[in-house]
Parts: sequence; C-alpha cells; structure tokens
Amino acid sequence: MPVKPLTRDEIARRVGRDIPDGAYVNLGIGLPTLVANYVPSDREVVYHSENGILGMGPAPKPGEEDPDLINAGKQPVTLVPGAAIFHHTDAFAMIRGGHIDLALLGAMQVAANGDLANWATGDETFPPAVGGAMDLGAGAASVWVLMDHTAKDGTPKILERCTYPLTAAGVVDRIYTNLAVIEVTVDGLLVREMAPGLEFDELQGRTGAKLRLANDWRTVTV
Amino acid sequence: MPVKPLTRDEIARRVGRDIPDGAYVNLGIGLPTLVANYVPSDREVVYHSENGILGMGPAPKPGEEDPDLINAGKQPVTLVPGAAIFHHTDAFAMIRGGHIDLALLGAMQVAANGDLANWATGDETFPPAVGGAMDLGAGAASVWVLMDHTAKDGTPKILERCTYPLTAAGVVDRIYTNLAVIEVTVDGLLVREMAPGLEFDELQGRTGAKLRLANDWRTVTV
Amino acid sequence: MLDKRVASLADSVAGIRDGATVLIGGFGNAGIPVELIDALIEQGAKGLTIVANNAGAGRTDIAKLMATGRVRKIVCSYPRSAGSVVFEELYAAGKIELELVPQGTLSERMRAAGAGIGGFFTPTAAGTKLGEGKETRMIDGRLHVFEAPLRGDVALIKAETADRWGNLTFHLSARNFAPTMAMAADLTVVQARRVVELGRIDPEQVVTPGIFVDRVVEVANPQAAGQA
Amino acid sequence: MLDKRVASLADSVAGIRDGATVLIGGFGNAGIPVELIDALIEQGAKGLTIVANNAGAGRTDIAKLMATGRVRKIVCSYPRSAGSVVFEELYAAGKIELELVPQGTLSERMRAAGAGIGGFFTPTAAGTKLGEGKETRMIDGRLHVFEAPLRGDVALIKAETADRWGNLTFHLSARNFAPTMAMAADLTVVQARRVVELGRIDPEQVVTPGIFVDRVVEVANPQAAGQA
Repeated sequence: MPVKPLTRDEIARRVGRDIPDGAYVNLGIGLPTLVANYVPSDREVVYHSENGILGMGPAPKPGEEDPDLINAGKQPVTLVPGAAIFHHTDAFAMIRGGHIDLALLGAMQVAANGDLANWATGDETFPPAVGGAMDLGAGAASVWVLMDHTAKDGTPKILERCTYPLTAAGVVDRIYTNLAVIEVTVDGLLVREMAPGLEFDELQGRTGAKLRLANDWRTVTV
Repeated sequence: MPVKPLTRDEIARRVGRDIPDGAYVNLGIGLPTLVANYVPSDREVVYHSENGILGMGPAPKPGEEDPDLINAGKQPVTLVPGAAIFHHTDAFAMIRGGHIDLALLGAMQVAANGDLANWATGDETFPPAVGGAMDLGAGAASVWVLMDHTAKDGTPKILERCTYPLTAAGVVDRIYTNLAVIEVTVDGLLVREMAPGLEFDELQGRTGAKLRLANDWRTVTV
Repeated sequence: MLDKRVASLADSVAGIRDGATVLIGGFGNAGIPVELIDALIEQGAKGLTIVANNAGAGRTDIAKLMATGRVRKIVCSYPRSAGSVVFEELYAAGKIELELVPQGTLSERMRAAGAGIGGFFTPTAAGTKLGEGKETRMIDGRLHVFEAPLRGDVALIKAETADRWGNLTFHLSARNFAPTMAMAADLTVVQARRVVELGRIDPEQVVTPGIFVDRVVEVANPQAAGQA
Repeated sequence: MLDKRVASLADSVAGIRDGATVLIGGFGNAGIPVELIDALIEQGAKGLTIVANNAGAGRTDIAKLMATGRVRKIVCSYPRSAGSVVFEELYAAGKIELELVPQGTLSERMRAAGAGIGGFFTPTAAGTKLGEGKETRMIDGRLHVFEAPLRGDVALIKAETADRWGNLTFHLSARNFAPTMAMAADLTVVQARRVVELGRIDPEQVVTPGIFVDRVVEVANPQAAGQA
C-alpha cells in the first residue's frame, strides 16, 4: 500500500475532531486557520484573536468586509453571537494568563522536549518578526503544532533539539503533520497515529528525533 | 487683633480657589470632600474616585440615591455629563501612573520633607486599615494636605520627621491648615499665608518643624 | 454547547474546598455578591482565605461568613469601616489573620495573576511599614517594592447582565473589583441580575469577556449588602 | 472649561519635538491614525522613535513617515508584513534601527508605563533570543524575564467617538493598541470619526476615559491605511 500523506485540509479536519466542545482557541496564521472549517458542528468553540476579539465567525461574504474587523492575520472576519471586543493588553492577558485553552500554531521546527521554533530561521538578511508567537507559545494552556512533517527538501522539522531560534521552551503538547499525530510526553515523542500506508521505520527516517509508537496506534482517518 | 483660625468650610473654600480649571482631582474622605462645594463655578474640575469613577457630581437628592453609585467614602454620589465608569485596576492605574493631577488628603502628620502620615498611629490595639492612601500618596502628580494645624490637645502635626508610620515619603506639596497655607519646598516649609491676626512666632510655636515666612506672605482670605 | 449557567446557588458554589482562597467582589456595599456568599456559608467550606477590599459590615454577607469561624485569614485594604464589628471582634480575639494591602496594589496583584505576570515593581508602599521586608529597587530614581501575583481558587462576583458564555456587564460603581477578580481565579462564579440570550450584549460593551467566567447564576432581586 | 478639541490636524501635532518617541495605534490597517501621521509628516519632527505593532505597509501612513527619513528607530512586534517595502529597504540599508518586542510584551510594557508600574516579570521570551541579556527569575518553577515600562512622549490614536473631555469609544477591532497607548504617553492625540456633545457617551460605555487624552481632532472620513 502506497503512503498517502494528508493534505492540508485533511490535517485541519483531523485536528478539528480533537477540539473540545466549549474550548477557547487561538488559531495561528495559515494552516491552523483552516481548522475552524472542520470542527464538528455540534461543538461550540470560541475563537480568540490577539487584536482583541473573542467569538470570531467565518469570513464575511464578498462586499460585506469591515476593514475594522480583522483577525491576527489581517483578514476580514465576522463576529458570532456572544462575541466580545477588548483591547490588545487584555487580549494578551488572556494568552499569558493561561485562559486560552488551546493555541494551534504552525512551526518551522519542534523538538522532542516540546521546544517550539516558529518565528525565525536565524537568517539575518531579512528583518526579524515575531508578532504574538512567543506570547502564545509561553501562555496558552495547550499548544498544538500543525505542519508538514518535513521541509520541502525532506529535511526533518521534528528534531531532538531545534536549530532555529526558539519561540518558547517546552510548550508543545501535540504535533499534527501530514504523516502523523504525535504526542509530546515527558518520555519524548509518542506516535499516536500514522498516515495510511506509512511504516513506522519510514516515519522515523523522516524525523530528526527518536519516536516511540503507541501500543494502541491507529491509522489517521479523516 | 485676636487670631481667627479658619473653620473647616473656610479651609475648603481657600483650597477650592487653588484648584486649576480642567484638573483631575481625587478628594480624600472628610474635609477634602468639602472642597468640591467651593471650586469657582467657572472652572470645570473632574473628580476621580478610587472605585472607578471620573466625573462625580454632587450628592444626590434624598430618595434618589443609587446604592451602586458611591464614592471612595461609600457615600452616594451622582455623575456629571462626561463621566466615565471603569474598574478598580484602571482607577489605580490612573493614580499610580500620575494621571491624577491633584490628590487632596487629610493627614495625621506631615513632615518638612513632604513625608505624609495619614493611615496609622502605630496603636496596635486597633486593626490597621490603609485603603487607597498609599497609592494616592505615591501616585498623584501633586498632593495637598488639608488638616487642623495641631491635634486637639495642641500637639503639632507638622513635624521635622513624622513619628507615625508613613503613608508615602516626600510627596506632600502644600499644606492647608486652619492657621496657614504652607508650601513644601526643597529648602523646607515656606509659609505663604497665615490666618487673620496670627503672628509668625505663634505659628512657629504651634509647629514642630522650622518654618520660613515668604517675603510676599499674605493673610488668608476666604 | 458552551453553557455556564447553573441551576441554583448551591450548584454555583459546589466543590469549593476547605482552605480555598476566595476573592469576593465589591467596594463598600456596591457589588457585594450577597447571595453567593450566603451559598458559600451554606456550602460549608472552612479554613478560607478571603480577599476583599473590606472586611464586611453589619452581620450579613462577608461579616456573616466570618462569624461562622470559617475564615482563617483576610487579605484586604480597609478592614476597619463603619459597622465592621464582626471582624474587629475576631481580630481582637486573635481568631483571624489579616494581610493588609494597599488598595491599588491589591487590585494590581490580582490583575497580575490573571494576566500571567510573575510580579511587578510599584512605588506604592515603598519606604513605609507595609513595604517592610519586601524586595526593593530604585527605578528612575524612585524606590519601588516588588509585589507578587495574588491568585484565587475561586472568585465570587456580582454582575448586572450575563449571557450563557459568561460575558458580563456591571452597574455603575458596582463594577469595582469584579473584572479583575474574574481574571484572577481558577473558578469564577457570577451572580447576575439578568441572564440574557447569547448575542444580546453588544460585543463592544462587554466588560468582562466570558473567557474569565466559569459559572453564572441569575439572582434577579439581590439583597443589599452590609445590613445589620 | 475642559476642552481638548483642537481646531486642526496641524494644531493636533503642534510641539512634537525632534527625537520624540511616538506611539502609533493600529494593527494591520485597522485603527491606524492616517491623518495624524500625515500631520506629523507635515509638522516635520525628526529623529523619531516609532512604537507600533507593524512597520507600515504600502507607501502611506507609517511607511510614508519612514520614507521621509525622519524615523531613527522602530519598536514593534511584526515589522515584516505584506507590503512593508519601505521598512525593508531602510532596514537593508542600515538606515533604521529595529527593536523587536513580542506583541503581548509590547502592549504590557506600555500598560506598565501608563499604570505607574516600574517593570514586571513575564514568561514570554524567556529562554529565547529575544530574552537574551534580560534579567531572569524563576517564579513558580517557570523562567521569567524582566521587562521595563515603555513610555511615549506622544501617542497618535484613532477613535470612533470622542467628546470634549476626551472620552473615547472605538470601532470593533480598530480598538487594539489605542487604549493602552493613550495611557502611556505624555501627550495623547486622538483623531475621532465623530466628536459628540459631552454626556452623549454612556459613562459605562466609555472605553478610554478622557483623563488619558490631551487633544481631540475630528476626522469624519478617514483614509484607509496601508494603501500602495
């Protein structure tokens, strides 16, 4: 059976299934933003944005955008009933104070100890930019990373130690990639699910840190 | 000419004349509260209360009190047009951040270096209480003290060094008493005004710190 | 479904444990959650640390809770006020511990706990008896003291309007400590005069976003606090 | 009479000095005070330090100010965004200094300045490159870094409604940094879409109390920010 890596939408759908009912969730830019489309409709999830919104809804219809109502990725959004608006300092009090149950973030690298690198590569020819990444990494009650398992050239992004500058140390709880669902435990990385057709050895070969396979591992279904 | 000490209302009236137009003012409990009655009517002064009010107006008419609209002394108040309500933390951000132009406070003792003692006598048989006194002392841009010049038994309340526990160190800018208006300068206490009929030597005799008389001193008028 | 409404006052305080630190909103008699305090008295937790601006007045609410003997310690700025007889008796008898904190520092310490701040330097109380024993630092030529966050296991607060997500508005100066205490506790319990349908509170007028609230109970006609 | 209204945009930025630190509200294109920035460009102050979340986009507002060469340094969390060409050119040419600050720390540092807090410990950036060189402290088993207050000489912000005392409301997520910056500057200048009669803003719905505001100018139809 050939390996069938998950598409971006499939990763988002897989993660969506794990978002608990009633959770306060911050969605990072890019892939994490897709997750909102795939949370089961019987769950009520409250989406937070660093620029002062709780209760973001889907994108507005074309022509109905309000330039004063945008998310952290600067895209136009809507509000759902029950939404609240507040200022930046309060938005980050929610983050730093551990009130956000779950931050879904993209990453450049994740380490076996939960270290997160998602803001800089160390390449000094570009000006650095960090945004709210370090606050979310340090503050959210749980951090789940969504990313491709390797860089485009096949270089592992899951490592024993990050080589890129850290965003936050020891904060990642789970990693959802196109190849696997991995839990970060005190004993290291535990593979919970693998993409259809993938052998553990092959997964390990594409990973820069030692993996363990859970006894009750399953094939990812989406 | 016999000495004519100021009454409480006369002290309040004298202070009222000095409140600048447009000032943000916090009035302490007791004598300072009276000052609002005597600010010239062509000046717009915004009164702040530690429990989250800017723009307090006069006491409500009997029967029109709202138990949810009280000042820091727990007395019912009203709001003027332009008032704002906020929470305690913001109320004290205004104080600590130096945004309150002027705090008018009562005092047990004031020292020649501007030290303020207005929260405790050191008598440990009563439980101590401090309220917002230390925040106001440390935070307000200017602190003016309103008090009787001496204790009831004639003991001076203006001293070289406070004997009671301090509220805040070196913060008092002016002292208005029933006998004098005194400025706290880097060179010590400068008497700007004296009550009608009062001789400087007599004032000095009722004061526990060295006074200087301003060249342009005047008799207090109210 | 995210529904923070609970059916009864008893449910609203269920699970509060002996030894808990309980933040109680209110300043003077405005904003005191009388019914939640009565429910806590009924619930029976003991050895409590109470954080509140005042130490109760009269024989109701905080004073009534203290009179049960179940308050080990009170953290407040102004324990001695008109009618604070219960506190004064307990204090004189050595039956209650008092931690006196300047009012703004009290509020800021709770805010720090809610905002994930590990501590801060403030000029308030520097050079005074209440600053004794604290770490000090000169900052911009002014003496500051270090203050630690003050977290509650529980906060009991009173609101004007709530929805099932826990979004809150408050009535005038009854707002006082409530928004800060809501942030600072692991379990924030709210008694609201009206519980309205989700979406009825304008998002721009929400004062405390529901993320800071855990349980909401409607008390349409709350008692006045501080009665004799 | 307390009247913070000024007659013109030119009056609103009068007196801003060379070398000033200017806090500029906005996140993305929401809440950017485009007309105030244009007035500052016209006014001519140079050697400025700009504190803003982003480093401008397109060729208008913050980008336009930077393009004049009058910005010595920018303090922000996310200088590199779609269309931040002016900043990138200046940065590559070594003509602008960048202080990169995590977004929540940026906001909290300004809040500390506004609230009279001498500094605070935060877990954000601890153990990272942006935490290097900072004082650290273990608090409750977590590494924290010390952050100092960040004060502005001037804040330029955009509001929806203002009155002559400077009470403000904001429109949706255009609120972002404005209430915090208003607290943190010696001179806070506001462009408001509508200036209303005193008393027209419900006291419970005031977001920024006028005490934090110094000058108000009405700009009824503000330009969009970030245009090419």
